[in-house]
Amino acid sequence: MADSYPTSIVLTDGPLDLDLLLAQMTLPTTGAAVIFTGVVRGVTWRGQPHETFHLEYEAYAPMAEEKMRQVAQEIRQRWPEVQGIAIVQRVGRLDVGTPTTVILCTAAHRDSGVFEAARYGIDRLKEIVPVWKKEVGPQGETWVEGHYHPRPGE
Amino acid sequence: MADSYPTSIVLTDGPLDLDLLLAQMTLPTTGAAVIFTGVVRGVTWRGQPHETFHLEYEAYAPMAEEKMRQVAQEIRQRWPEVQGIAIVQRVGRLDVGTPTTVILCTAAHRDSGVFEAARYGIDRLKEIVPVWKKEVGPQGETWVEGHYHPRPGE
Amino acid sequence: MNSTNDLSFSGSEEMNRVRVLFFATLRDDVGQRSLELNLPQNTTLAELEDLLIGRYPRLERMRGLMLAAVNRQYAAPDQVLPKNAEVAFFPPVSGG
Amino acid sequence: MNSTNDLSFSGSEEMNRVRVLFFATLRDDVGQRSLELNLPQNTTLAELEDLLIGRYPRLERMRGLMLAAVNRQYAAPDQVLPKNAEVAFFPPVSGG
Repeated sequence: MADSYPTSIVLTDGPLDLDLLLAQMTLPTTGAAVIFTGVVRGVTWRGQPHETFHLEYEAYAPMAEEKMRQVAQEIRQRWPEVQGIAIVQRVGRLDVGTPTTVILCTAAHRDSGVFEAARYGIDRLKEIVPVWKKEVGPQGETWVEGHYHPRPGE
Repeated sequence: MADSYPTSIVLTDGPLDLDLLLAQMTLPTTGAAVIFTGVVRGVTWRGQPHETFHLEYEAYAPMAEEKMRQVAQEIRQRWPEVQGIAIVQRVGRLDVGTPTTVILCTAAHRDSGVFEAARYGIDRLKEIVPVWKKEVGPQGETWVEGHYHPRPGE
Repeated sequence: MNSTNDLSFSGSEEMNRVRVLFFATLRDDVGQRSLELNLPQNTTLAELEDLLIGRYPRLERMRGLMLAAVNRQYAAPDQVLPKNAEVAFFPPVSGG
Repeated sequence: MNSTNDLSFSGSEEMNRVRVLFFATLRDDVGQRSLELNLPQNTTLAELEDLLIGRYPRLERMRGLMLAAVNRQYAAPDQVLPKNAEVAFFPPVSGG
């Protein structure tokens, strides 16, 4: 069954189309979908409050695509009822208010793990997918650095 | 602050536009969004397995809009960090694969309750918003009946 | 109880004209979407429900199961219907 | 250690040509996106990291903090670099 479930892994510098992504991940047995999207924040209050003009995303593309695929596989192992999985990461310059990433999971029912799977997906993407962002704001340019150190083979 | 947060309550017989809804609920301080959508299932395995050709949704429109607004208010009480809330319910004939409902919540960060709020929103919509669906399939037409009995004033 | 839309118990009281709506299976059971009824003052929601089940026996199966809203709020059986109330009866909701 | 791209310890062994990639802050520190290096057989990832820090002192601040992938998999410091490996160094990721 899971062999026929669609997986879409996209690293792109083009805009997102949530309705199209949802349609692509919808099977005849699909009754529920959860979509997480990250958005470029212009004003941040948590931590060191600051303003952002735009973000510049950079990826180690071939590895990023492999790791996005791995995140999808990890979701399938943990939530076998999840049907379609789309993971999208935008790269390049992204202005305030722009969606940057999408984790989309479909299933027959809303209690089939779609919420948990989408949450897991974005958490893992931020741990192991080699993508970095530089914030450009009134104080100049600052690379954002993560904190997670993947284990060998992870 | 919460007074300036956008709320969109839509009962419609027209198609959904997730990208537009997301843009409408995105503030300069928004960094994350969770979107739940229900989808018309053509093939159901849980319970009594059956096939569906399409669904026909009916609403008690003015009360449905009031109750959708109430669901949004309940979300705001429980997750004060949630920023934009859009609740959309489609009515009329909806074919297999079509999104039927949307609960969209935005916040500054993904750990601000957006996942929990969207889940709560769809659960509550299915409890208190006066909308009913009739399944049309090979066995004819069947009204789907819910199970929840709201308390007076709920 | 007569079979017209004037469901008064007595002719001496001032009447309350209420609008009654039916949805989903209850609309199918009743065969129409809405009724205008003249009810005695101080009629309760439970009394209206009894009147309707008497008039539309197919509603009997939903006794105690149907939901009711008075002026678009879920209401208790002992609620007295306010003047010109909009009263809706329907099965447990199944949207989403 | 010489300053050319031939970082061999000895001239007698067969060499392993590896491609080294830098991303984000590490690319800024090194000043270029990629290098081609001839390394002795059986060079480990940790040895390559030491070589690079020696050659690009600005990398020193990231010693023990930078992540490394060998052929697009996160790798342990004692991993021996396979022939024609693609080795990438970068800070902890910050996508999403």
